[in-house]
Amino acid sequence: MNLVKLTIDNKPVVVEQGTTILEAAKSIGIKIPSLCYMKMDDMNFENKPGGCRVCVVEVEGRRNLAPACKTECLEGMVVKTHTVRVINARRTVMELILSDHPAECLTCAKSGECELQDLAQNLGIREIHYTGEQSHYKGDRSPAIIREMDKCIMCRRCETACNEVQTVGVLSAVNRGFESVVAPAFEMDLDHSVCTYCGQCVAVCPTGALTERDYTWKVIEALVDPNKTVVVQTAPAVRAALGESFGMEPGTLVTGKMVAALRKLGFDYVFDTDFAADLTIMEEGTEFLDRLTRHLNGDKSVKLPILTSCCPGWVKFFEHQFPEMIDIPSTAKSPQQMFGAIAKSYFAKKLDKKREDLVVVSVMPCLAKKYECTREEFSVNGDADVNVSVTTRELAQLIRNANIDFASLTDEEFDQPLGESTGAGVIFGTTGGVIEAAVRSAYELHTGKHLEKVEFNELRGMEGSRKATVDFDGMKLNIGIAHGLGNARKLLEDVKSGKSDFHAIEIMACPGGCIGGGGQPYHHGNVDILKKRQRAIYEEDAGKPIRKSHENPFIQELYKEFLGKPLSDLSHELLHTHYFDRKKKVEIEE
Amino acid sequence: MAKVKIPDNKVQELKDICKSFNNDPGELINVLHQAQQLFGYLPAEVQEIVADEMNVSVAHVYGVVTFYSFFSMLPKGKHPISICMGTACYVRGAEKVLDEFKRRLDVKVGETTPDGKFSLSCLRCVGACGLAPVVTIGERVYGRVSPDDVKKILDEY
Amino acid sequence: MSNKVKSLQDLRKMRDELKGKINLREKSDNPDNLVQIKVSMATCGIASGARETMNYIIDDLDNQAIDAVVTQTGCMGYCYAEPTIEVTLPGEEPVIIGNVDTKKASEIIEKYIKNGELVDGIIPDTYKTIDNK
Amino acid sequence: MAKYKNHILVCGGTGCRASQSEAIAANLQKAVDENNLGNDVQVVKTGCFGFCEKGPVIKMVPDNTFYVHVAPEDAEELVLEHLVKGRKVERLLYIDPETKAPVSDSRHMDFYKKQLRIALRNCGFIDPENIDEYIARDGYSALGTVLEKMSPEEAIKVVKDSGLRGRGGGGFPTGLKWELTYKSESDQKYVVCNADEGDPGAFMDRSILEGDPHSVLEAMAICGYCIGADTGLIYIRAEYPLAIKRLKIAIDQAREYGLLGKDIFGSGFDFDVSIRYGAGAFVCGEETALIHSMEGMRGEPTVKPPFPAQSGYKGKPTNVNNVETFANIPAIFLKGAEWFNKIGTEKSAGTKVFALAGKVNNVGLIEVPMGTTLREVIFDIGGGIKGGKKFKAVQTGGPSGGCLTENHLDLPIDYDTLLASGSMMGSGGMIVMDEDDCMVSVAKFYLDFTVEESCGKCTPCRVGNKRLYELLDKITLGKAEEGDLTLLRNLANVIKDTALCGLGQTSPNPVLSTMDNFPEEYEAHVKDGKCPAGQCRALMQYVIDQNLCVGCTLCSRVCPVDAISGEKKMPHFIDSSVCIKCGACMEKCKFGAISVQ
Repeated sequence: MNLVKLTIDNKPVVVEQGTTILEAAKSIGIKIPSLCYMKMDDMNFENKPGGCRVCVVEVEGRRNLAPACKTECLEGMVVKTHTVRVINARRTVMELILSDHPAECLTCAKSGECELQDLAQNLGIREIHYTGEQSHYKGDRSPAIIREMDKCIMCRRCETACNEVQTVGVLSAVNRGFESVVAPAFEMDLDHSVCTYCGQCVAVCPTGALTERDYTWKVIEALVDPNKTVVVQTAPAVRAALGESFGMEPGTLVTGKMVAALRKLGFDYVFDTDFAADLTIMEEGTEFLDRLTRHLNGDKSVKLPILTSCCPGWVKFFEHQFPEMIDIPSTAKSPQQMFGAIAKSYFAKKLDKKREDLVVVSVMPCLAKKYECTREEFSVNGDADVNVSVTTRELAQLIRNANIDFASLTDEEFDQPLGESTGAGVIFGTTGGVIEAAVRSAYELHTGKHLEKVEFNELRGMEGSRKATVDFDGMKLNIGIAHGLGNARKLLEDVKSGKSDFHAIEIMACPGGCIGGGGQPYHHGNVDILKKRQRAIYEEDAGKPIRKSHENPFIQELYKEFLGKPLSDLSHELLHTHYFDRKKKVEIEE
Repeated sequence: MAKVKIPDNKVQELKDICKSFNNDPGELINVLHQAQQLFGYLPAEVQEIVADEMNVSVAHVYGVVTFYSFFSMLPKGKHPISICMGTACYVRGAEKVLDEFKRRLDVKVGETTPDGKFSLSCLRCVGACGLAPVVTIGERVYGRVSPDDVKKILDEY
Repeated sequence: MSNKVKSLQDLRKMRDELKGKINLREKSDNPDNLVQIKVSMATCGIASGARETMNYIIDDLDNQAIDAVVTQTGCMGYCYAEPTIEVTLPGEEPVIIGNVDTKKASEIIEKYIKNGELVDGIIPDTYKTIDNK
Repeated sequence: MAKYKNHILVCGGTGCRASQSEAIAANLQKAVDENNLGNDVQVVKTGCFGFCEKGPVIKMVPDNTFYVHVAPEDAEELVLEHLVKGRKVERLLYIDPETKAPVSDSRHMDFYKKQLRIALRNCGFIDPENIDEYIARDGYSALGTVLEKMSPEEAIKVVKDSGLRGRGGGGFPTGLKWELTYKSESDQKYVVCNADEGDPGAFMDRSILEGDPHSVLEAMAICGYCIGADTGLIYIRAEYPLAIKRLKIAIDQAREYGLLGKDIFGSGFDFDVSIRYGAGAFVCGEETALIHSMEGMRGEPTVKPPFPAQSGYKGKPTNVNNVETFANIPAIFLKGAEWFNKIGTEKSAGTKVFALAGKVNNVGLIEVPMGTTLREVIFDIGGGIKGGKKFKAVQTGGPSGGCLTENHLDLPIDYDTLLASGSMMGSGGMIVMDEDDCMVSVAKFYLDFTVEESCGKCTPCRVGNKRLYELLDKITLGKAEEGDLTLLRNLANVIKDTALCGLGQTSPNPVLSTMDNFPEEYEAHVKDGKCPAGQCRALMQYVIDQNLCVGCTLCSRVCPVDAISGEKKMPHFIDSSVCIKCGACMEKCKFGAISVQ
């Protein structure tokens, strides 16, 4: 490997050839400000168009300033990162960006989390000398994502997330020059596009241009309505990240405090989506075993691999992009929707209430869940199984609104019966978790043997696409895992072309799985945060007394009292769904 | 956006165009050129078909269409008027000629008159600098145009 | 048939054959180094056979591979001596010669153009045309 | 083969075609046939003669008679008079602007006298649609010689020794570029010809492609051999239909002759060329943007390095040169590097083609040795300023260049002197301005262009140039404050220092150069609220001379905003706070009483 020696701000530094000035500077503690630049190792995410020009530095012998994020170190380079020329240029560039950005910080959804705001502070911008016409675009409010492109600074991160990481292809830079902006085709609303609402664009947007649709007010309204029983469910990944919103270290598990806070907020029942995750394993696992057995017995009408269907972003993705394959994914609903269906039937009956009297709120790390609960097939006579879905970030907002000092809360337990869960339900929050949970149960159900070691390390990790073979007492099961829709697409193409020999594939739309969901506290491109959240999830699993879904006593009770058995008629009615071909057809004149 | 329907046979022609370039996304611009020749402009439906055939996202196609000034999503008028705004024409008064066209037709640059007769656009240098300022209407080239000539020119159509 | 050029030699041969197509233009671009002949081709000139004279000159020069520019010009004002031609050798003053039929033309080429020997029938230059300015 | 005694060369460049040169050629042919001169006279449609000001132009060969402003109706007379009767048609001859006398022979026209045509050597000389005429002019023998007698290294050395620099703008040494691409190892490489001439007011590349397409093809093949590429791509503006047509014909003919395709000259070297279309984006003249555009994407530039020589089209080493650069290549091989290197100045060898336009008598396309002074170009070749007005400035380099003044007139033109004086060579646009041109407005015109053509990728160009334009607009509207000039300069400098690509980095040049060279004009706008050139409408004031006004009331009647008042038969007044400066009153006044101040 070749090394190059250079000096940055008079400090000598030796780096590998190919290192950028920005990285080299970072290695010796010099933080060159940057804006459009974002690089997430392991996530296949690299956005460095060199467009914002905030990171410019002076390189001796060079005519103009160099963008530190794109300029590779060369032997003997002399770099200055804070000369008058550099600072003036940087401030002027920043003023230019701000001159085309609404000064709405006080009321902006991103305020306090905004990278642009931070940068303006760091550069000491106190006045914008260059003023003029500002860009104005039509607002776009989809069920999950709000686009306020007046606030777009053309960093292109969302475009990279949407096209390169997720390969969804909704967004593109459109128009040219001052008029350029990132938008869906024909500048239509996201509603009319193939958007999966995975929210990765929101997760990486440095400004308030892309934010989630905020439903906190709907929650507050429900909570104060005396005629409503308000039930909340919290997804596994939420507890591993919520603490960050209150200044805690990433990876801090706050399950108990979260339950306490929800109770303080006034929810009548604080339940756990993990319970529904265990239920999902029962249904999906049984469906898998059924398909597997029939397949092994030579039934040609059965297709393998089975694909998981817990992730609504992923579901919408294949409905748009692979409509010819909609019979492959499991028909099991996602845990959120299973929870809603059970809450409004089984649990409502227990309470002796009509389903309309119940309001089911979900707290999700996800934006697609906001969309999922609006899907028509998930409501009965116009009453949605899940009424409102809010993100981890919105929950933090609700907690702050209610003047709750989160850090000082004493841990509390979930309510029963829908609050009990196993370690298998918890790990749904990370890539590899759903399939591991399924394997834990399927193994015992299929082989009739007791599974000693429940950790399947071969299924864990952060690589975007993984494969593993699990030994089912002599039968080798080939398992594929993909997180990030771009990786999913590759696996799916293989399945489509018959190149795949997988029996089951787990897919999660977001890099890292739900822990990296679009509704989580902003990670600002730091992959370490995701890894810490993942660790926290596995930690919670390890600490659970029961770690296999089928051993959850409340799940067993649910089947005994209500559903009968997995894949029963009632299960089918409440817990399974079907998919739609969403490929857009061009109207053709007869 | 008004919905435009395209006749079936033209859809086939469009698909054939894509195929003639092996549906290679690298040939997108060449495909769009031919598509625009076929339809006169590039309505959303055309872009959707092209995207589908060439296996790229519609957003990408739209991003490309809106980047290049040669591509238009609006139908041109029966007589497309182009004012050369190259430097040579500019210093010889093209702007005043443009203003006069705008005034007489009551349209902005890039628009078509309500009756669909004329559309107005600017272009950069047709290379007839000796004739500056230059106006083209369809294939016809008018040289050394002054604002006073505008009425007379329009009356020819 | 195949027009394929298979070697540089091929190309050169082809070029030499094609040269004639644009020779006229090449020469006219650089006339000062060549023999220039103007043939007076007004009505009276043509009537006296100027066209034949001109054709003869062009062909003969060509056959002898003498690089020259032969142009036609208007009435030179020597109607009594038509056909009239003006011959300019490189670096020399123009010389006007009257009554040039094909025979005379041949003499001019052999004597004056090839060897610089003056011939009979030279008319003193008395006027200017716009070409001489 | 018919032995023609006369050739009539008809300019078939876009400019002359726009004024019916096609019909002229057709009528000439008809007249020739009617007079039974079919065997004696050949009518040839050539590429651009360069003398666009006087178009349509035709040239009679061999006597070199140059006819200007020819109309289709003139064809018969030209044939009868010039060819049949041997009399020049005096009314169509070029009139020398100084002596006012007609000039018959193009060699005696000042327009051509100081020119040296290398890149344009065949333009206006051969029929561009006929490969035979190109071959007759030694066409393809440079390629043959290189393939048969030279190694790629030797051939690259010739280009390096010639001192040829990129004619598209930057002036990067061509030989060096070839060498870099040659040295990049790859299984596949590409030669790209940049024919996306976007500079408004420059059209040399188009003229070369229209007038001499084979020279570009030949050069591309030579380049392919040198760098190890078997594929050439020409990226050409879709707005150049004629150039595209002639290129296609040329490619077909070259293929037919085996001069493109497999095993060229039996050397085992394969090379073929295809055409890609631009779609109207100036930024695609930048090579990385051009490559993205050829890949079917938005033409946004990327940060260099990597250079195309390392990673270009489809990620493969790619050599990009512009049309004019390529057009020089065959001549260099035919006549030798030393010959070329001796032409021009020490660091800028050879010639440069300029599109001379604006307020100059002879608008057109010219080619002069590097080192020719601006004065020679503007006053000798260009014939001086139109209408006897006073020379004020000359803009070179298009939107990337700057405005030079009287003081620069004796500057020998080459890459370095232009750069040193705040302008640049660019692709060779040269726009002459006179006393009526307002320098702030000129800067604004170019910024308007840059704003429209900015790709929008980087902040300084996307927002910065917009703000620069807005500041200039404010100045021309008389709304600027004193501090604005400082802001303007700072912004221009920062854009130059921070923009991503060449378009952005050079876009402030028109502003900076006019600010440097005409500071008093900016100050007049800002401090005195006056436009010295009288071009900025907002700063004009219409005034009625009280002594001349007879009170006819005509002016007050035409005034659309009732800004003029006064009793009948008494001098009138214009209320300047109401006046919209439409000028209608001045036009109507029969007594010359209204003037602009």
